[in-house]
Amino acid sequence: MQRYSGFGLVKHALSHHENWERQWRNPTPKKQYDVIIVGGGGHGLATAYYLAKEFGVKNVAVIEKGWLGGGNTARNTTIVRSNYLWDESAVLYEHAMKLWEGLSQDLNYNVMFSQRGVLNLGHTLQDMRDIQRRVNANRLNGIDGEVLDAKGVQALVPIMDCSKNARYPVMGASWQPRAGVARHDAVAWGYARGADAHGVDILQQTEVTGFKIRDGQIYGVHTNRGDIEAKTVGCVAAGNSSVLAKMGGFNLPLESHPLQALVSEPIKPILDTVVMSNQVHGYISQSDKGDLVIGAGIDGYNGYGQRGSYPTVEHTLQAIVEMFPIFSRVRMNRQWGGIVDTCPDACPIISKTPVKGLYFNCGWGTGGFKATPGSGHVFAASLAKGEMHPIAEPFSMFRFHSGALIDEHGAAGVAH
Amino acid sequence: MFYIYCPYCGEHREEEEFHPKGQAHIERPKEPEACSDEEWGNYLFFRDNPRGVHHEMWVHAVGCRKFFNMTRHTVSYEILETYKMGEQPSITADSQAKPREAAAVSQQEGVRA
Amino acid sequence: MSNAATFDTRTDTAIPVESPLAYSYRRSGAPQAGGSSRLQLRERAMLGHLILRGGAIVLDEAVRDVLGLNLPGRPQTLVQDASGERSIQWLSPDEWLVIVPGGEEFPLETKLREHLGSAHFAISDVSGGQTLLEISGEAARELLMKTVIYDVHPSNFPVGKGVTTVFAKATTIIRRPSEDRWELVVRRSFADYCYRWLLDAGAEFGVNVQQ
Amino acid sequence: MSQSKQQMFRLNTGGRIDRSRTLSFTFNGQRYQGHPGDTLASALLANGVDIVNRSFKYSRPRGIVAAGAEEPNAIVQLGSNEAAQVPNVRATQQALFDGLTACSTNGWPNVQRDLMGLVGKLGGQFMPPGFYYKTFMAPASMWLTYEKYIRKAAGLGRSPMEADPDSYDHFNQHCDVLVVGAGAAGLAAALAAARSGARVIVADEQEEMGGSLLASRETLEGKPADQWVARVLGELASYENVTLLPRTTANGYHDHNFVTLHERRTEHLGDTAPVENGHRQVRARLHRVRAGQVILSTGAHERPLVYAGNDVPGNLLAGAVSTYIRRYGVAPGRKLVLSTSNDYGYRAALDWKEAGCEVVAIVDAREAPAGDWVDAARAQGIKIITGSAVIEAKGSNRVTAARVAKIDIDAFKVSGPVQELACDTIASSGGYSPVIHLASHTGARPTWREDILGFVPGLVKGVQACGGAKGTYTLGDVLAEGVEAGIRAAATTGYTAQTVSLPSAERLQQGPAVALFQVPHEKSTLRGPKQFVDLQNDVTAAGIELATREGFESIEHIKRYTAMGFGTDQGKLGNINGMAIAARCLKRSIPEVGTTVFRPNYTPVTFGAIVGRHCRDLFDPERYTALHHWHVERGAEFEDVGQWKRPWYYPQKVNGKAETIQEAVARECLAVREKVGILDASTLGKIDIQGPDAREFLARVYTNKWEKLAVGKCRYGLMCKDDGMVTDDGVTSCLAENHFLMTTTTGGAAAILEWLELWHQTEWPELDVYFSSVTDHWATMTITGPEARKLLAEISDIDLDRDSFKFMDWRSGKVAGVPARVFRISFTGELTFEINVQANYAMHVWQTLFKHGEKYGLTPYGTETMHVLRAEKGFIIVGQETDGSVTPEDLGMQWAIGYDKPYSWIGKRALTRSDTKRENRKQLVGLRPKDPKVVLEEGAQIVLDPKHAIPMPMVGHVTSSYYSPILDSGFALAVVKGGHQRLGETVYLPMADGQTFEAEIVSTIFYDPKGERQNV
Repeated sequence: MQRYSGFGLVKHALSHHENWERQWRNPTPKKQYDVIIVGGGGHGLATAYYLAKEFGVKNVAVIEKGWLGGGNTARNTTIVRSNYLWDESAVLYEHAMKLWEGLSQDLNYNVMFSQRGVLNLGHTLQDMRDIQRRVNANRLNGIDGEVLDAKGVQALVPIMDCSKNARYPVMGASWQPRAGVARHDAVAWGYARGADAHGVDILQQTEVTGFKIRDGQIYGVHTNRGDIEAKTVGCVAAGNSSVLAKMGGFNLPLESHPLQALVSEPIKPILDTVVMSNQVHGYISQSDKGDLVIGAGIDGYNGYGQRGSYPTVEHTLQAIVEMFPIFSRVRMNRQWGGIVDTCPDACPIISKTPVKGLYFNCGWGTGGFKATPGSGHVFAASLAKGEMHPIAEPFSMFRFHSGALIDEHGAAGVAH
Repeated sequence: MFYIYCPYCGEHREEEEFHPKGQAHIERPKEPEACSDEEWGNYLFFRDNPRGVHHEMWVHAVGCRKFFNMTRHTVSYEILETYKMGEQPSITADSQAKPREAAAVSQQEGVRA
Repeated sequence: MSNAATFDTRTDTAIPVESPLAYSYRRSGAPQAGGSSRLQLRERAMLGHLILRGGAIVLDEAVRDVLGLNLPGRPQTLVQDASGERSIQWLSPDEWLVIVPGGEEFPLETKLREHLGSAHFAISDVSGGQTLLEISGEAARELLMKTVIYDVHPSNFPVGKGVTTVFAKATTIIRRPSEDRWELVVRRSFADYCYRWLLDAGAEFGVNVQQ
Repeated sequence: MSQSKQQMFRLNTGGRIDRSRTLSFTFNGQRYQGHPGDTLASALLANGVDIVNRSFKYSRPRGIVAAGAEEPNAIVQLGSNEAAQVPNVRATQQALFDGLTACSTNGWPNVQRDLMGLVGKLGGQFMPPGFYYKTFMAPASMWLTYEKYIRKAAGLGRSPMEADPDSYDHFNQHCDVLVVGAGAAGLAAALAAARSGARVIVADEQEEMGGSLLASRETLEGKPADQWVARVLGELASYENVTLLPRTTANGYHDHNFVTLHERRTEHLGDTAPVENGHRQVRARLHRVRAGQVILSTGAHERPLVYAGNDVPGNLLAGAVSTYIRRYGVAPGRKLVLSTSNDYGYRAALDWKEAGCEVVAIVDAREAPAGDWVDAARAQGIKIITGSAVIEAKGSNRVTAARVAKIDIDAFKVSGPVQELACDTIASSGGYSPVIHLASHTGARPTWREDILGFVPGLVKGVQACGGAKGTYTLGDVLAEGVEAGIRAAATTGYTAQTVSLPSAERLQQGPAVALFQVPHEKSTLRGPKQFVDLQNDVTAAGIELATREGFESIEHIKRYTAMGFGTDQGKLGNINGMAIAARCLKRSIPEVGTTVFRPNYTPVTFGAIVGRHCRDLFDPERYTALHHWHVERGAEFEDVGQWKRPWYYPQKVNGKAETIQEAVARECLAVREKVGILDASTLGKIDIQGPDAREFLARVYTNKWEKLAVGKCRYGLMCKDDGMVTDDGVTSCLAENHFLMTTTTGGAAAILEWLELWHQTEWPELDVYFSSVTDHWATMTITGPEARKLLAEISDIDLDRDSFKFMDWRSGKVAGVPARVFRISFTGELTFEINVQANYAMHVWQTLFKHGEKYGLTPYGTETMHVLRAEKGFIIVGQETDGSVTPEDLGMQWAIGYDKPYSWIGKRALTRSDTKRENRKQLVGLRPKDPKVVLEEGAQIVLDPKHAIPMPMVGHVTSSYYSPILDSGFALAVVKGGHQRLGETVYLPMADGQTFEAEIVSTIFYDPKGERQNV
């Protein structure tokens, strides 16, 4: 792999950039792999990367029906945080956070992980109770965070309306300094380049049309480019997980919903932190290009169209202008939608399935991007060993039979 | 944004008047006590979530407050039909070809201010 | 008898009452745009509001005999008596809103219950829970277009129609009893919000509030 | 040219501007003049302002290239004062008004001499696409520092720092036919549809309707085309069924023909909305249109050619040159070289010549151009260089010359000697790209048409395109298509439209265009001078080639890697050229490389317009009880509960100083425990339930039993979802055998009513029962405390005797002369009467209570005191003690569970799942801090071993915690793993400040455990 560095850049510049290598190959599918990952988004590519790099499984294919990193990885609002309420999710997201902190160096690809901090605002007494509960739990779980009062919030974000005459005055917030944002596309590309360098075949424009299952054990997949064999198949297909599950002959406790986001025109830097609010329901950060990156809510109906309904955008911008009245004359440039696979308890599924050798990693809802490294890492470990990694254990799909749900709605109430 | 024909109000209304209520035709087991944990979990949580023709329940929350069913394509978002609670869909993933047009016409082209 | 409790919440002794907009008048005032006004706003408070629930067949005869009005079976229809003082409006296939002059609601409920006997139906008195706002003036329709998502164009909203729809971020019933008059039925707890919205959205037309 | 204040590039005649009036404006601190009818862009050109901005990445000087929405460079900051600032205004779409103040968004110290420009010049080659990803990685700790400097370069304009003085509106529109774009096609379509009587809305983004016809050299019926425009607009305006919306951009096309139109009502008048008879006008209006049929007559954007130095000021689109001359009476230069691949481009040269300026040459990529306009040019004696193209523009702050050479398009190389032609303007035309943006918002994929070298919209049901938007460019055909579309649209929505007689257009001979996108240069793309594709994001042909070399093969990858098309112009000029270049590099066809998907908005929309009136006081409804006014006058502090404003506590002035919340709550608590307090409980949800099966229904939705509840009695009920988790609670009273009044939590009211309807309508339609909300009908006043009975007795005719009116009874009678239902239930543990009267009487009853209450020390209390009192009694608050993961058994409320009820009520089955049967589930307990002075923090986590290393195992958390004035100690409710078995055990609460509190697990009931006080 061609190493990237400032010096290298200068060298290439002097040779007119004519000698840059491909960041990943465009291989033709082999007949057989040890592990097939279905889904070439961030999570799938990360899984393949760690399989090859950390767990010595190098004969791996990532099968992507479109172009890699083209799903939610390319459509999210790039927020990374680990201040989750319940132990199970806190451990999972903090595992991811620790990997984020060394990711650019590990991948030799700058994913621009920028720990500018995340504020979760509280506007009601119950909001504040929930915030205190979460921050206390985070602290005892070794996750950074503190509870701020309205003054503390105002000090961090001077342009926000923290006055008492707001409809829902800001009473305080939880503040996780280590949280922040990352460059979403770079994450997919960095993992793809890394995985490819370790010998992983990334098969784009390749669509899985069915599974090859014999007496309850998977042994391959049908694709539009022919059959490919593998005794271990991991599906990391986000919004399309239910469609794949159907091919495996079972249902998942999932609904795929449109999740919308939007950006303003680029404006001069004015907002350094990420601000999120459940109560007025909006969240916002500013990218390095200057766009205000704004997340809208989930649309309540099932949708695979990567489009949502307009009122969701209206309500979100109302929330933003309520929090930041000075943005009223800023202009919205672009809006788009992703397909988020949501679980009833707002927690993911990282699990074995009724089919032996077939694993699913899905149900991340609105929280997938921030978990990318951790999700990939624990899923890779599970696929490599054939046994679920301890961190993944609680996220079995069968918790919906036993009732052992991990209800993060409180913490995940707002789309992010 | 959807334009939804309410089978009880007998006219198209804006999506903002409605709430989606998830997959349609999910019946509560008659004998819950006889269900295994697995069966009960499937009833509570497991869903079809198809990419394509989907039968879902909606409620005309800001309107007649009636629940009803809708057959909708989850990619094109085209509403193929709406029908009252207790009725069965005339359009399904399989039997889609012909009636689809007809229904689509009544739902879409027929829109008149 | 339907074996439900009836309860006359009104008293004839002179007790001071406060309409749902009483606080709003104190807080936001009652603007008088005078001559330049293209918009009139008027609360018709203290009317009798009843929610009627049951099958159309069950209720129709009773309503005709007791109220002298045909129960509107067609969705979105509003029927009034000659004076316009009494009206009955379709809300859903088994739900109607009856509005009568204040004080008439309890006798009406009693008569209806007698007439309906043991049939399955329900009558709920909601007179204290909602109020009626009248909007008139040449800018009335423009104001409504700023406010409700429903199509208020005459071709879609003729006289004698009434619908429940979205009013800004609240829910209201909107009715068209006559060519030049619109009615909003708003819930008491939302009344101040609706009032402030109407004043704000109507400002450019010049609003006259009649008390 | 800074001294040129007299519009030296303004032509003496022509154009649609009003030369009789002069407007003055300021750009970058310089005062200039223009005329009504000008855009800021045309006025700047008239004054010879070449450099309007600096480019985003390389800080290169940039000038105006286009005349409309596709302009990538002329992005300016508008606003004469702080509150009026508007970032990123497109000068080509901003009408000039007197006093307009604008400046460039980039450039330091100024746009003329920009120091960053040096960085761009020198560092340009060190900033290929994706260079961020390849650098700034070491050391890891430094990224935030690097980023701080990277961010300095971010952004175009700036946000205002003051609140917006303007207001905005929504307008809910419904129509049969929405026509987007009022050019030739749109007007023809509108005319046809309008005559049929259909409800028609015509929206056009420009200051004037008419589109290209306003500046066309073509004639209709032998007369200038704009005369036909005027006639048609006149007729349309006369129809009552037609709404004409100029200055209105269709920015988003959503499902089922829902289109949002952004109408700029005052932006042509000033930077803040003018005040008219006392009312500030609405600055912008967002029309939310539901259309039966949508006609997309949005025209086409001209495609520039990609050649070296094509970003130097003085490089313009050929069509823009014509527009500035014919519509604005401005010649954007003196000496023109035109580089074209088609006949249309020739019009610019003809217009230029007729404007009295010099056309140095027309450079045509075709070997043998032929057509009427070509002939016209020849006839005018204009030099035409064939088989060639401008391969490079010379000059830095303004074009000084064009380097022209023969090119071999298929071999992609320069095939002849290069000649240099001195000029100050280069116009280029690579043909047209239909404006397909709106169509692709719907998710419909556009399709590539080789014959017109462009994408045409893929269409969904209920929409049709016509004219340029469909790839039809000949005026006669455009008009015909428009009429046809109009008739079809009207017919589909139920109207019969007769055909419209079309004005006769000249039939011009045109030669075929050649497919030319990137122009070859003597040097390779990577080694040669920069050829810009996306001017706003500084994306070059070399950048795209590099991306493809690095393995970015899908157009979506290329766009993201290079940022092509992500600017505020969304790649209107560049995207197709970019695709063509990628296709060349990948040796594929353009459709193989992939179509681009445009997203809303077509052009940017002010946040305020999308927000409309839903801001400030009207952001969200505030729900008030009938007693709100009293609470306000009493100086209550309010708590937001759902949308309700509830009194939180009533601070009193104690010798001039307002009480703290602690002081006020302590006073209120003691008043209730020792005398009598009063609470406005009107916000509780109330549902009137009638029908013979009402009782059975209650038994199914509540966890407890209802069959024996007698008329006149009340009962507390707990509600679960079918997953067994508690979702609501409240008291339900039996009013009559078939008649119940259910109360719900304040926040849950609406949801619970829908919940009941859901089960009735979908699962149990056979049950004869009806539900109606009566929440707002009743005002509820809770008087509670030892003196409650005495107080009520003074003003009520109800027999309040403890034995005839028992705890959990209700009675009706008069209170303060008003018919009332009185419920003897208690949420405080004290003797309590809940008085319900029709809301209109509430204020009278409340005030009468106070008249009589003074001698009993009647004290109003708010939700905070209510919480303390109920917690002292161990009463839960759903949503505080519960969080969606708590069962009735976890709460220790087995007494409220009817295990043996015949029907398997909602939630029952779930309680026996393996996880809900678990021993060590978190269970509700009381906590008594070892130190009575300590009030534990709500949300504090509970551990058994505070010495345990992080991560420290947690067994639960505090759900409610208060200081109890009556017990003079802190106390709390909490959920603890296996808590019901741990009574008496000590637990620990390690806090953020390092101290750890000790507490004992105790019963949840802290006060009056026997419940005697409520029975006095």
